[in-house]
Amino acid sequence: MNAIPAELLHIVIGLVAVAASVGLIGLVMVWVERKVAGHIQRRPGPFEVGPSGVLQPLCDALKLVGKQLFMPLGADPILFWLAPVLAFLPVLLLFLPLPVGDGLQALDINLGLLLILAFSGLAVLSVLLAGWASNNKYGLLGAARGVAQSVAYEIPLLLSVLSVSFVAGSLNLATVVEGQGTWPWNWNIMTQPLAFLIYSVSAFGETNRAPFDLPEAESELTAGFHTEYSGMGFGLFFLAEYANMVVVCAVATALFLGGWHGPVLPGPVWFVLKVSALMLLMVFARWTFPRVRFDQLLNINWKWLLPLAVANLLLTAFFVKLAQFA
Amino acid sequence: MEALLKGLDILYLAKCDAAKTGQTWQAFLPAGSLVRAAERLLKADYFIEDICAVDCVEGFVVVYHFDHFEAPGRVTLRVVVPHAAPQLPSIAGIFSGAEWHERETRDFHGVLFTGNPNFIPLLIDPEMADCFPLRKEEKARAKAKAMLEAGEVIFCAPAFTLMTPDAPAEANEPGGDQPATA
Amino acid sequence: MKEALQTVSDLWSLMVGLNVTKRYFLEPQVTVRYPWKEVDNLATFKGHLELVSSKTPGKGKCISCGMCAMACPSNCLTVVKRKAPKPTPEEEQALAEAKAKGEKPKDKTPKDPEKFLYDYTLCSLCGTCMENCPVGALDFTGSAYLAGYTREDFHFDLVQVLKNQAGLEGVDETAAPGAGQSEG
Amino acid sequence: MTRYQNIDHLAGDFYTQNFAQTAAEGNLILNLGPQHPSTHGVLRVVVELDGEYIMRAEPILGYLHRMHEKMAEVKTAAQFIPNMGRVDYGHALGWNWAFVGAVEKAAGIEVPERAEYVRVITCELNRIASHLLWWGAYLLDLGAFTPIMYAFDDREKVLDILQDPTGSRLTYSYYRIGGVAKDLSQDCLDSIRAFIPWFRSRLPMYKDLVTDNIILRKRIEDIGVIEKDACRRFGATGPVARGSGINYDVRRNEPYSVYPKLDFEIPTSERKCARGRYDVRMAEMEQCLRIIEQALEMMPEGDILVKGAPKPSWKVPAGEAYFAVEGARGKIGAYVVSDGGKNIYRTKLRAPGFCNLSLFAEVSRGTILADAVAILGSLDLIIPEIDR
Repeated sequence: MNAIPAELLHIVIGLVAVAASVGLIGLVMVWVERKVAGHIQRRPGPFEVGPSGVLQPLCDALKLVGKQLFMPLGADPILFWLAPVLAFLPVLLLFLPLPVGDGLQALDINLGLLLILAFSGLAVLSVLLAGWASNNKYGLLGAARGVAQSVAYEIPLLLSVLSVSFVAGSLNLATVVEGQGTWPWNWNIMTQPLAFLIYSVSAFGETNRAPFDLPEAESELTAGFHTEYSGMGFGLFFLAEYANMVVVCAVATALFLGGWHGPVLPGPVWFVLKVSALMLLMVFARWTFPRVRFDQLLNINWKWLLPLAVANLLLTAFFVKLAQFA
Repeated sequence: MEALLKGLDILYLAKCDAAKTGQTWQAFLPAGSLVRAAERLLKADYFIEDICAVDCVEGFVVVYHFDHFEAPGRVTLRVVVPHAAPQLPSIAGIFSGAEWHERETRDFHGVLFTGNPNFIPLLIDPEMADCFPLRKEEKARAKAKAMLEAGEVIFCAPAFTLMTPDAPAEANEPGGDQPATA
Repeated sequence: MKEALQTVSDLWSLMVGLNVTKRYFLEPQVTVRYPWKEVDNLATFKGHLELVSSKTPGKGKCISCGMCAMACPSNCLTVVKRKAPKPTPEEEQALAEAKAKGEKPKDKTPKDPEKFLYDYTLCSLCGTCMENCPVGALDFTGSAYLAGYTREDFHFDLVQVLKNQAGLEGVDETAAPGAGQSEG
Repeated sequence: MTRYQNIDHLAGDFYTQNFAQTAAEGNLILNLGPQHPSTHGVLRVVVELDGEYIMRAEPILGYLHRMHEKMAEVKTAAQFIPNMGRVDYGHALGWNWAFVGAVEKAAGIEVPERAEYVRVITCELNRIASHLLWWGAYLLDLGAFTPIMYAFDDREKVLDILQDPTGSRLTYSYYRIGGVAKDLSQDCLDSIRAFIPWFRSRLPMYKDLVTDNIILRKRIEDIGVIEKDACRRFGATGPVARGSGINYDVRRNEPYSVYPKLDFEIPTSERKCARGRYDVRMAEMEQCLRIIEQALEMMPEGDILVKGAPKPSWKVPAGEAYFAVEGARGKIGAYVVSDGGKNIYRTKLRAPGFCNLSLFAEVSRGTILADAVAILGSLDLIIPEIDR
């Protein structure tokens, strides 16, 4: 009787914290991305609103909220508006099982990893609905690409994650983190470098980030699946993209980079630092590389990542079993 | 060039001074032998440069420019079509790039090319494609021989008088200067 | 084996690319933040036209010959010549005398233009007018920042512009006839 | 469909309907453009798609058509020069030269030697600017955002140099019949001399950032293969032809000006694909530097405009002339027919992009949409030049 309300309270507080932080992260990430892109391209990026333009994303968000929501002729009104909501809502759930610090976790369940993988799979549905419902040829092409890409890249992602959880013996992210140590050589990346590589590449594919941003490849498909969205419809897709980025980086940190472990500084700081470093890498990649072609994208997945991931998983399983016997 | 066009029904063939007008050969053809001439030029590895029309007193002089990648020297083929029925066979079947040039010529001068695979307006809005902006008014037209280089005549069909200098009596008419000879 | 090496070098090319962007990320920016700073190469820029001022402030070198207007490819210049001033009785008499002697009457009309209308919306800044001006009365300004709200903002009377520059706004130009002539 | 009124426009305009007539059942007709991020302005390509495969493509022109050839008939020769700067904003000086050269040829005007060198130097600088513009825009097509910023940063230097003699930064009208409008100042010469080694030092960065990048190489290799025969049939010239292994450059094969005196190479590539055209353009930038270097050394003192240069009211003597120059996109031709009247009787402008683009329908058949964009970009299209 006593235990259940405490659990519920934990989840509610967690949800509120997550919702607030997703919004904040979205705004911060927009600013960081634009600023980094600017500096890479030898220009200042936003600098007009607030010190160094930090308030620019807030203004943009206000502008997006204030814009007319526009639906094209012949679009399916229900699906059309369901899609952006569906893109954004699951992302909130993804944040729940993330262990930010020791014991700092919104939802401490032993299938946390599974929850993340399951709900991130919903993103593909929103892409499909958005492209289909907007009655736009570019949208349709983008949706078709998006589905094929997400479905394909989920598999190596899953396999690489699995091989880590084999080693840790748990699907709870907190347990996986606890299994690692303070120093880099105690992290899972040392035992599972291949899994980390596969995970990183798949993460680009899963989050539709350049160079794998084919569903929205603007030089081919103008804006792909969200061509017809204006105002907050587009804003939600945008926010979901950044939130997804945070999730994959946070999962990578927890699985491979020792999570909250680190010398001197408190755990959550280390966690945020590691996530930020990974996100910075993603931003850099976007502003450096050209986009791959669609068939190449699938080739990379089916011909390289998948066999490697399977091999890695089998080897890991073999060694784990061997260690058990020994 | 003589060998190249041998056996074809041509009206006028002349060697020109490239330094002066930028062309090495020129030939007037009847509309009937245009396609076969183009075929031979393609076989001789010529490439198409452009097609345009010049609105003269005698009709539209449709000018085809060809050049060669390995042995440069511009060859100009000309066909005169009457103002009343400006019609020509298309060479788009041989030089595929001619399709667009022919469509452009239709847009500007209203010269029709029969056999062009996609003969719709190219540069001008289809709703106003019948204005033919480069057609000149009757009195603004000049004589072809006054403007076009005569060159060093190799062959001239007896019935072909377009390029023969005017009789002295007519030489004084405005714009009827003696054409430059190479 | 060779293929494996190739793959590694291919992947390495991505790292090299990242290194380039990292380098520029750390380098100073090149943007000139416009309203606060301006670019420094406007000296050679051709902005809109203006009349070259003669030694008399507010007076141009222009002699209203109209060569520029004739040369202009886009007809954006209109030179309005001054009307001949109404001759005084003495002048009229002198004129009649001169005519009687068979001399050509001397034109007393001031040569500087009444108006020099310039439609900047049509101008292509080719410089043909300047090249054809016999007295070098036209020049480009270095102004790159001309802006306006309506089309009419770009229709100038260059004579008036010149006067404004010299701070002679509102000065009655007919008050000092012949000033332009003396400049020759 | 009673829910919607006024949906006639969904059937498409004249061109879409004409195109759709022959489309196979179940294929998707897609209009790329006239407003599309990778059609560089207002080109429109109607494609018939089966999945992402292009069954058929038809470029539709005319959205930027200004009838320059008619304008040439209502202006005198000297007055038409400003138009030439606006035909192709990428390589405006090439067009300046083509028209001016054709008129000079028709009138038999000899250009002073210094003017020829000034023309060579400015034209080659403009070519570098044009190639940089293409390079940045092409990578934007391929999804890389940063190179265009670096390219424009460098291009800015070229524009600064060209601004000195021409006064403009994009639509130059600098050449005159019989010479050029203004001599290169000492400042300008100094900055060109400084620019050459500086730009050479930039080229390795381009290679590191882009040319060597595996993603880029995979994107542009073996797509858009153009055979020599196709170049002949369509009249493709410039880097498109040279990327297909045809060693043809107007500067060498139909020499004009002082180019025969200069020592430079014509880069060609046997790859025939988009990579070949890419390589040719990148190599050409180096050759441009070489040409400029030599021209600076060899440039004599003297006039920059022939004595008694044609005034605006000057009439071109009766006759015809065809003059071609090597533009950044290929052979720019100007064909001038004059009856000795006030205005030129007929001016035909041969736009290299026009011929190069006509290849697209054939080359793009059977490729996927992303490749079509990569091919379109590799042809280096400047729409105002194609539509004229």
